[in-house]
Amino acid sequence: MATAIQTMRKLLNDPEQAGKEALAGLAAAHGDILRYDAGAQIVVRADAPRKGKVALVSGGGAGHEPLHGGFVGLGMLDAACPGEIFTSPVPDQMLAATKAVDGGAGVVHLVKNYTGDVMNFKLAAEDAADEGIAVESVLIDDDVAVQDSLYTAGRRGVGATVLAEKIAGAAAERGDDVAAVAAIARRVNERARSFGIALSSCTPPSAGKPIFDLPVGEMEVGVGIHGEPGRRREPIGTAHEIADLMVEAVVSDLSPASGAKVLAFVNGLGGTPLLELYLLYGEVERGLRAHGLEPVRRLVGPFITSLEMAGASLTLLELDDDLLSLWDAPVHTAALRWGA
Amino acid sequence: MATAIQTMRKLLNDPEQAGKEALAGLAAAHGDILRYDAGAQIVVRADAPRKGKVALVSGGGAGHEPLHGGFVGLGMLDAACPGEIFTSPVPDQMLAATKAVDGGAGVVHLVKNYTGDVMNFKLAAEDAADEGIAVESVLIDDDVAVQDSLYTAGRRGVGATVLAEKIAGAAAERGDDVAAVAAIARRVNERARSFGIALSSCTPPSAGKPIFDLPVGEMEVGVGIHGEPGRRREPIGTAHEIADLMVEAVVSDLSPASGAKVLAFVNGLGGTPLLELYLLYGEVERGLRAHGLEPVRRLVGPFITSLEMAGASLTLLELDDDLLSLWDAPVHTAALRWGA
Amino acid sequence: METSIAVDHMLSVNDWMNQAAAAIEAEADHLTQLDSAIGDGDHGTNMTRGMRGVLAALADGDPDAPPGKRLILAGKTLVSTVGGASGPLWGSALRHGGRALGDRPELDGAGLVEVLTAALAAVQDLGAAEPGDKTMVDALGPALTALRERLDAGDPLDAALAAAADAAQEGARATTPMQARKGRASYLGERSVGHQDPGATSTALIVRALGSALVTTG
Amino acid sequence: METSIAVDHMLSVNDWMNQAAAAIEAEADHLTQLDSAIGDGDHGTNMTRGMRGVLAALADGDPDAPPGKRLILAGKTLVSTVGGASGPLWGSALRHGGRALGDRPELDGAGLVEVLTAALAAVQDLGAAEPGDKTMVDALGPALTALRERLDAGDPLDAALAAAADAAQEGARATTPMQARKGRASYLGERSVGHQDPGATSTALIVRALGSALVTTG
Ligand SMILES: Nc1ncnc2c1ncn2[C@@H]1O[C@H](COP(=O)(O)OP(=O)(O)O)[C@@H](O)[C@H]1O
Ligand SMILES: Nc1ncnc2c1ncn2[C@@H]1O[C@H](COP(=O)(O)OP(=O)(O)O)[C@@H](O)[C@H]1O
Ligand SMILES: [Mg+2]
Ligand SMILES: [Mg+2]
Ligand SMILES: [Mg+2]
Ligand SMILES: [Mg+2]
Repeated sequence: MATAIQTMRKLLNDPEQAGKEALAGLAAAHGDILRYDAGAQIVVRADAPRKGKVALVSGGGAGHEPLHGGFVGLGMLDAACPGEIFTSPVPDQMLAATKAVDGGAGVVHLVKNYTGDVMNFKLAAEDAADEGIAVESVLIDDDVAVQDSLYTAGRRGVGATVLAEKIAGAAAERGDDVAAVAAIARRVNERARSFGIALSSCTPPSAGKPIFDLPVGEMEVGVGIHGEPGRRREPIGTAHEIADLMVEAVVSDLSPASGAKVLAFVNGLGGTPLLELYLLYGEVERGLRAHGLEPVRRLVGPFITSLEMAGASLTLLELDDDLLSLWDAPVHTAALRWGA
Repeated sequence: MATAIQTMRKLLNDPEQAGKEALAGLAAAHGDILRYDAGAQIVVRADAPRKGKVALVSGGGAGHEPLHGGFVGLGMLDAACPGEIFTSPVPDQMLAATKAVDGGAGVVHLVKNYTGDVMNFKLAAEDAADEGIAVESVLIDDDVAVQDSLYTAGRRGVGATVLAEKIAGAAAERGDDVAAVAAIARRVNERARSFGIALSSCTPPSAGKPIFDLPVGEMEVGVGIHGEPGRRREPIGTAHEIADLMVEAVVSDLSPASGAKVLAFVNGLGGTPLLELYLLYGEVERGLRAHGLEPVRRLVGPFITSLEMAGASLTLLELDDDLLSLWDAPVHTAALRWGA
Repeated sequence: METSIAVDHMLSVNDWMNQAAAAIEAEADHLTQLDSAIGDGDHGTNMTRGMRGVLAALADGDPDAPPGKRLILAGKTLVSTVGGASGPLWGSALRHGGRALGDRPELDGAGLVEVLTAALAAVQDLGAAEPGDKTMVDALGPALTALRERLDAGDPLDAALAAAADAAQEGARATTPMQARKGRASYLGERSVGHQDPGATSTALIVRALGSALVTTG
Repeated sequence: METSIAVDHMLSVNDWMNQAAAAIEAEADHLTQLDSAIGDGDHGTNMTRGMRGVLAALADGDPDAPPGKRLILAGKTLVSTVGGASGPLWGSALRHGGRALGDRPELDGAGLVEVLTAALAAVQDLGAAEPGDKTMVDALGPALTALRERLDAGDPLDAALAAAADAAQEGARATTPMQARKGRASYLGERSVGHQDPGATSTALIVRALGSALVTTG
């Protein structure tokens, strides 16, 4: 299994330890915001537990940085449980995180809808209940590239995760109770849809080679964030065409009210630089306006990534006054910061 | 010259228009902070000119996003002049920007030391003088990979540019006069050193193919931010080794006071994701401490990039109390935000 | 050490896990390759990490523990070290399999049928996969059926285990033309057709390892 | 339109720029390739953008403007459209070259010597490059020397221009073994050796274009 770093264009020591070493670096760089418990393999807000505040815990495979560790801090997550790269964390981590941040007001687990994440968080919630901690689990499944049906694993959780962490985190900070925080997170998930495309594959450090082959000039349409191939492969389109495809996919599934105020989140998958993300954002805004929607908030950058994959995703969130004011509320994390 | 987008893994429409379209997207996403004057090809702070405040203008080739447009806003730049990709802007842009932001207290030009940038800014400053605007130019040349000598173009301006824009911007915001703002920027440049390595080449959209070939398993040591090959090519090292190389290069050139408080800036070159940058940061912090230095502020992320190049650079700034408090002062730009 | 009271019709949990770990590790790259085609390219790494954890836990564990307890320890270890889908699934499988044995001092063929029955039920309970969904169920199910039928027919344990291993392997192969309806591969829709399921493949290896876990000394 | 008062010993600025633009555009990929080796891979694009701008400006400009004014317009346009190192350098070169002509109605061989002398001085003034630094100076300098010598020797203008073009081309070729001491290529130190300088190469094309700018109708 030992993979030589010479097969990759990556900054690594031992490929197997990449996730853990990155967390140590995150903690070294942001000691004012968070701490990394290497034993329990969790990232916890520096001032946790916050007495009387509902605690928000999320987690999932690594390789999606800054998700989730970069979103630990005031107004967002109380703890993150990072798994191995592209592999859901284990229940022990989630239980440790839950106990570390429980301030007596209950804990909300934000779970991206992947078989592994769902099952591991389920086992952890059972363990937490055994220890007397009430956990509310909220499932995020916003990826419209995946058909939702009783006979599949359901839609994946992607970009809406970032928005739910921010908005539910603000609700917890304002003093909402555990049911209300969970309800807000569910509302974000209900009013958000995402769609992604990839222009390259990506290489998990321990694998040492790309997950799939994608010739230059083609794109994978409908990808998630785990280097999976998408729903179909097509010749690469212009940014204009790609934006139209993304906007059409999310708008037709979400069916927002006409004239709705929306938050548009153009996310980079890791290897696509800001120049291209802003270029795409311009096209997305054009597309949204053509659909009669009004972007009033934007987030542009690599916030939920797939290692160094080239590509982007669009997440659209239909806002109401409460969601908007929670979005605008102060946040102080490694990756998102305003008002604090 | 027309390059087909099918030869690249990029989100583009017309490759020749990529820089301009990205600026339009930046402005669409951040209309509260800045506006983009497509005619003059400049990015200007939304509330410019600020009467009585020294104005800070920078610029350079595009392809380094978020530099410079992403640093326009409160506490940082008043205007940015983006050139074509990897090509210095023209004097007309710098003159237009200078006039647009001049609040009567003088204008400081922050110029990265490249032949093209220096000459174009020089012509612009002459034009501004003709129009009665006093311009102070500050040259940034922090890249220790390049030998400084009377017989070369001198060292390149790289990571220190970001720090100088932040810190001089804060000085301008606090009311320093034009000489003082320029002096602060020069102090940042004097107390900062950088060193970069690349794990891949990068592809300018209008060229359609990588600038150089770099086999997997090798790295270019001592690269700048224009996809230039570095000073030498070596087998790729571990993150530990690369951090040591970078730390050694900057520390030996800077010769900071023993026990000095430093700001460590681990910068991504565009295609390297945060996971690796944080992993590298951990190694850099170890290396700095081994040199008896005390990192008290950090910046980790892709802030001055070379398109989608994989790789990273380290910039080290020796802090004093004034530089530290100016670093901590409020900033509100697309790419850096705190305290506001 | 487990005490074995007869030749060739008892199984050692430790030997099973040792052989399974060796087989998984030898095939790890292949498993990861299968997972790269229709998943996220970590199945070989996941299972290797888990099986190493299991061996370490068994080595550290109570040397006098009965087979059921050993299986529970192995299952817990998988849950705690693997993550992903395969961790909770195989972890729960072994935990429930172990619980089915209770404190029985030995694991014989009949006991193994109980173990695998409980394991399959646990996998389906947690993952809700039906046969034909292109998951580990498509290897584990046929293995259990074959084992039960051969033992019911009076075949010796080693032959029954060989049949179970063949059935698991055949079941894994039969996942190739299936369209995935569970797990990551389901995201691919029709594109999942034509690839063998990694979890079914590793399951076949684990079942095959039972054949080397027969206690041949008394 | 420029008025030409004699055959074959006057030059048209517009024809020069037209021919130079065509040559640059035809060689753009090659120039970019040279710049990729020791620079940042934009020289072909830069010069193409600039020369297109020059043609557009001349087409829009005063049809009765004398050569000096046309050169100033071309130079200003290069400064305003190219950026990079080559924009201000070639822009200043043509601006200063044009100023040297003043309002003279024609551009003849002697005038061209003055133009190129002023141009070279402007380039060296702004860029501080010496011969041998591996820059456009290594093409422009030899071109000027050859032109001056041939005209002084009484050669006809067309022959002198051919000699200048050959000297520029030879000068560009001679940059290959040099180590760059100015511009981006200097960052490479010894690694800049073995590559031909892109700016010297485009300069040779621009000098060569003079040969097609002889006004042959009166
Ligand atoms: N719901 C499920 N029920 C049974 N087995 C499943 C289910 N989901 C996934 N699997 C099995 O898990 C395997 C993938 O495991 P692994 O790659 O380790 O986890 P992940 O998919 O989280 O990366 C699949 O090949 C499949 O056999
Ligand atoms: N200081 C200088 N003096 C003269 N010519 C120079 C100088 N610096 C660079 N050049 C010329 O400019 C050319 C590069 O131009 P170009 O690629 O368009 O600009 P940039 O280097 O800014 O990308 C070099 O090949 C060289 O001939
Ligand atoms: Mg996985
Ligand atoms: Mg350039
Ligand atoms: Mg997997
Ligand atoms: Mg160049």
